[in-house]
Amino acid sequence: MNDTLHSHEAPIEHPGYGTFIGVWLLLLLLTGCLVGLSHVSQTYAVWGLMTLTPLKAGLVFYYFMHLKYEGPVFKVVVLVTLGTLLIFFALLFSDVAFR
Amino acid sequence: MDWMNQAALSAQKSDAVFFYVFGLSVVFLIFITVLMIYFVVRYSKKRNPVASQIEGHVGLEILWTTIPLVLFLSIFYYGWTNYEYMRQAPRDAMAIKVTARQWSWSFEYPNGKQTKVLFAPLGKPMRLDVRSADMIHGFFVPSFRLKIDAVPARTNTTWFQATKPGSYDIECTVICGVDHSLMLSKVVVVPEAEFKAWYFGGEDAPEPGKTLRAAEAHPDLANQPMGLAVLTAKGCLACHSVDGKPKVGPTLKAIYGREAQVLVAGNLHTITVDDAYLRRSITDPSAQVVRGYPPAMPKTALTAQELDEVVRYIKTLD
Amino acid sequence: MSGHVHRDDLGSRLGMWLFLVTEMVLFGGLFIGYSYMRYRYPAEFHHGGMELNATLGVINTLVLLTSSLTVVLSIVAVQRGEKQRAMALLGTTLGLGLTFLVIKGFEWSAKFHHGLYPNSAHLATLPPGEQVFFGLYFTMTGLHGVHVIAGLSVLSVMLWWVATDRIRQDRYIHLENSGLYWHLVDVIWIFLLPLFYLAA
Amino acid sequence: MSGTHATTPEPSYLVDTGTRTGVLAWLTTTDHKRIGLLYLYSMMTFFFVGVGIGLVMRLVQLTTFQKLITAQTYNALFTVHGVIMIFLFVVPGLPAIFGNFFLPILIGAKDVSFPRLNLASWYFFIAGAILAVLSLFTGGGAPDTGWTFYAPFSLKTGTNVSLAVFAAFVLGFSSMLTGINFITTIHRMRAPGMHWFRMPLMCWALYSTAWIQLLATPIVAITLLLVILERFFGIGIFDPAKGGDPLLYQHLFWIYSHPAVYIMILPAMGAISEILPTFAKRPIFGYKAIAFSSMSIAGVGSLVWAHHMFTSGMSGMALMIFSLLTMVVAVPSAIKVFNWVSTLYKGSIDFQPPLLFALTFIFLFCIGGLTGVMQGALAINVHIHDTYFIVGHFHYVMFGGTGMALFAALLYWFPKMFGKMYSKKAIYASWFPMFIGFNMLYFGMMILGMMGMPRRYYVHLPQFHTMHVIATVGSWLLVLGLVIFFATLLYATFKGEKAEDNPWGGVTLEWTIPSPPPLENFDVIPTITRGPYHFEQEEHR
Ligand code: HEA
Ligand code: HEA
Ligand code: HEC
Ligand code: CUA
Ligand SMILES: [Cu+2]
Repeated sequence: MNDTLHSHEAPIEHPGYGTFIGVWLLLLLLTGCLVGLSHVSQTYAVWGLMTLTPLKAGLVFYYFMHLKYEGPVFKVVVLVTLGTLLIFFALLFSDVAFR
Repeated sequence: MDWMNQAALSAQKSDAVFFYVFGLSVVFLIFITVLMIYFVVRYSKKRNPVASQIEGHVGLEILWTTIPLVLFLSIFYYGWTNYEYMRQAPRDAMAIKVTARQWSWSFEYPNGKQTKVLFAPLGKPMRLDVRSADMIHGFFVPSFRLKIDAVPARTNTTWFQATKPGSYDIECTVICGVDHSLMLSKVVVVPEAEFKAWYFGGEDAPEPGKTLRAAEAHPDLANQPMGLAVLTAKGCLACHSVDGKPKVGPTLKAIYGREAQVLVAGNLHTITVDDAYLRRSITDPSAQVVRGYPPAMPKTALTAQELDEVVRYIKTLD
Repeated sequence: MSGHVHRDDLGSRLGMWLFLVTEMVLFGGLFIGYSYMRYRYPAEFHHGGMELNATLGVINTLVLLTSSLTVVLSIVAVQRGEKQRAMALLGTTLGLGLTFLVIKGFEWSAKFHHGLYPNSAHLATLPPGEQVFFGLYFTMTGLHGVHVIAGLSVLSVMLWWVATDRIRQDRYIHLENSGLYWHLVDVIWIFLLPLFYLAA
Repeated sequence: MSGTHATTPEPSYLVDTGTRTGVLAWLTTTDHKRIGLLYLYSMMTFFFVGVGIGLVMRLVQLTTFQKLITAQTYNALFTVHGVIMIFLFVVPGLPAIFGNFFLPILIGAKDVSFPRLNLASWYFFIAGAILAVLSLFTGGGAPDTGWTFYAPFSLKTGTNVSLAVFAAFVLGFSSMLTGINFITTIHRMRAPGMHWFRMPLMCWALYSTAWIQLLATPIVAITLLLVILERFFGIGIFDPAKGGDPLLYQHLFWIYSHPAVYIMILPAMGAISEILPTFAKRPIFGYKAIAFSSMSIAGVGSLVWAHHMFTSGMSGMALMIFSLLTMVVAVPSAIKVFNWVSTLYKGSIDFQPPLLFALTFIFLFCIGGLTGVMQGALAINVHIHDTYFIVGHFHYVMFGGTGMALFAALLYWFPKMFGKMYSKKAIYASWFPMFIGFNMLYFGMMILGMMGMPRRYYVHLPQFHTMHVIATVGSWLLVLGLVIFFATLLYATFKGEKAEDNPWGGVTLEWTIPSPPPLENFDVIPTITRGPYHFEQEEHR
């Protein structure tokens, strides 16, 4: 009773070549933006880092790594992991940032 | 017992929280233990052959989630507020630079005086700026319930205000190498007048608290040869061994009568270790520096009698 | 014993994702360390970043992104039974992965040339924060490089299996899992690029 | 639970049926039950080495100044003792032995999801153990930093820290692989009808443990890797001379090592939650509360690590936050304790050795946990940090907790695992010296800590001598009990009476199959129709 997963093993709708090439182009574009921003100013570079980089990573996760096509458990696993890292980070900074 | 000795304000703050938590813990531990034993006896197979199939009780779950939570939070709060008090040094505190190194402590006072033992006036706040020259060490005075780590490349600060005259152990609490457990010293708390006499006195002002410290001289040291006792008391053993092991300085074992190469004003000389050489090495360490060692030995004031004992003792080491 | 263990592709993918979780946390630890140090030494990290060759970093990003694409396309190819195309795509991935390593090699050797490597005499003269920057740079790109090598080895095996029909239209879970690994390596690089090369 | 008894009994898993026989058959097995036993035997071996070293340390403390061994040796002893006990004994502990053996059976499966990976974990474990042993004799000799490997001392000492740390790295790998395996198994291999809330609580405990293994272990892996890089290449991240920060090391180390203490205790709590209902003959009190508290210990337990660093010079903000969170994490443990005690209420208690040890666990764990709370209070922590009080605390939780639960679990499942029964009288006889010795030894240590005796001290000041002697005598009693205990079990494996399939009247799935279980566990995968602790049929109302 694997109630939390798609228990059926039938192949799911597989995306074709086009989707992935589109995502790839988007990734190249975002990389371009990131480089561009880093040339404008330090603040823009940091903002680019904080927004575009996770976005790129998200695209890879979601499409290339097929997260979009997996059941909820997979998404929860990834979210829990990222959440944990975020909390580690925040708690660590409760020390560093207030010294 | 030493730990009942509350010799500073921080000790009172810490103990207050301790007894609060200890009391709660005893109550809960007894409650749980007695209940377990009672149930096991009362509901034994013989007395209660048929078990009631109880699955749980939501009200009880809520009860024993909230009660411990509230109690734990009170423990946190009490512990935190008392600690905040222990952490914030008053502005008028005298600032002492504490330096930890393998394996000794040194204390520097605002006026530049340096000691191996920390002298403190009774009832006056003292701020400690603790640093380390090498590894992490831990500065710990049990009778003050006071502890702070000495971390290289940073300064950690704590403070105390002694409430009882006496001489209290300082121990190193962070493993820092072979002689971690010998990294000991004392805080000597004396009446303010006595402290001031030393502090404002000249270079040769007598150290305060002599009688205090003599009275509780180390029992193990009493059975040792006088010379060894002096070596221990003066901190020589931090750098020298008497069993042949090299430390910061050369070992003192079997050096008497040996030929040695020393640097005198930068030139290499070969000498034979004799009484005169030993005395000079001790009273004026930088005059002759043993080859291969840094000129790191501090000048330590020894009385003539202590010097005699040390030299006599070194001769017996072979 | 494995006789009675039924085939469970979903379970295998879950297992692989859980393994990737450990990899994410492994690098996550380094990223946390990086932010800690960057917070302490903002100026030094800025300065250290200027010593790095951003152009090479960006080129390498494009190389890796493209290799990620070819892997995912090779899975589509296998799903559609296009064996030749799958092999060509996987071959491209391997080529791109090697290109990445070669470029990385040039970059590292340039740094060594300038005496910018841990424990070097030159580095010791720089301010402490910059020493940490280069320590982190070599550790993180180095560890990433090790992962690239591991990924390439696994993908070579996959290529071999596609060629010998161990990976087929109805049975490609191993290729899928190896692909997941390769994408993760890519994601890590996506983060390394702005942290080191675009930091200046 | 539907009957799964075979009409013609299948050979047990202990009988070689494959092409390989003897030792080779064991070393190449992918059967989860055999792997469980491989862990049991190898961990026992390391455990006895660790115990031996513990005893030597106690002997050293019998004298104040004149010692049998040098200071360097003593420092090596407590380091090796700590490394063995933590990384080779309590961390793999119950999951590796009883998790492997019983998790698939408890959820009605024939094996774990990845049997070959499971065997690989064991080989990683052995490889790590061999490296750890090698580190004692190679390089600069046995490491002398304590099991915490604090920088900068671990970067500077001449002893073979690199290899020891690498050993811990490999062991971490083994632990992660086991975690991956268990999570996948629980998600994918449950028998039909085995909903999440029909799983025995041991499974919940193992599930939450596996998550900690996954999310925390990689952090220590990378930290230890950095120590090695630091020692070989001087990358400078932890080295204050190069701008690095030793406190970063402590943070990273404890981000793993605090959750690791819950890796140690959660499966132990799981085993206790299995034992109590069986001997009380009634369902566990508050099933969901216990299941959720396991998950919340795993969650909140990852957020309290810096309570090991209260005196290190952290910011006041961090001190406050971590002290607060430490208090919060104690709540789910309290919930468990109260539920366990209530499980005895109105039961029909069949007093047997496993129950005795389970109750001992609760008592000793409470002492350990309550002293943990004391340490979490800032004002107290400044005094007792890095003293013998801490040493007392963690022996209470690790040995009084995990260790006693391991005993209890071993007594509980021994008949199932080996198909033999041990002498109950001998077990009772071993309990007395163990219990008395335990408390003399470790309560003594806590008093020492309050008096101000620092840990990791080769010599001690004279005022601590009396308590040290008492503790040492306690350690002898403890070991006396230990010897009787293991001698009894060892004797039983060879000469014990044949055990029944269900000697305790348990109702979870493992008691529905023969003792020892057949190779495939179940002939027919059972279909589950109700919760795990259903004793209704025993009620004759
Ligand atoms: C199995 C391992 C294990 C477990 C389960 C725990 C459990 C806990 N530990 Fe422990 N701990 C260690 C192993 C463990 N610890 C080790 C190995 C070290 C030392 C490492 C080193 O430095 O070498 C250590 C050190 C350590 C420290 C650092 C001390 C220092 O160095 O200064 C602290 C500080 O907060 C701490 C706290 C706690 C707390 C709050 C819990 C809690 O989870 C306990 C919760 C349980 C209870 C509270 C008992 C039951 C509850 C009740 C009966 C409710 C009623 C009670 C009240 C209302 C008061 N531990
Ligand atoms: C589970 C962990 C564990 C266990 C069981 C023990 C067992 C013992 N420990 Fe422990 N000890 C540690 C973990 C453990 N230790 C750690 C982590 C440290 C810190 C190291 C450091 O500072 O870096 C430490 C430090 C430490 C010190 C402090 C050293 C110092 O700071 O100077 C001392 C001092 O005497 C000591 C003594 C002992 C003794 C006498 C025993 C034993 O000999 C007691 C006898 C044991 C038994 C009688 C049996 C127990 C049985 C079981 C647990 C179940 C077995 C079941 C199966 C195998 C199936 N230990
Ligand atoms: C901080 C470390 C340190 C302390 C404390 C110290 N010494 Fe030394 N000592 C050295 C060093 C380094 C040398 C070698 C260089 C030199 O000769 O100055 C040395 C050399 C000596 C020598 C010459 C040894 C030889 O082999 O020729 C003698 C004798 C000696 N010390 C005695 C003492 C005595 C007595 C004390 C205590 C009152 C003492 N030392 C305290 C560091 C120390
Ligand atoms: Cu200095 Cu321990
Ligand atoms: Cu902890």
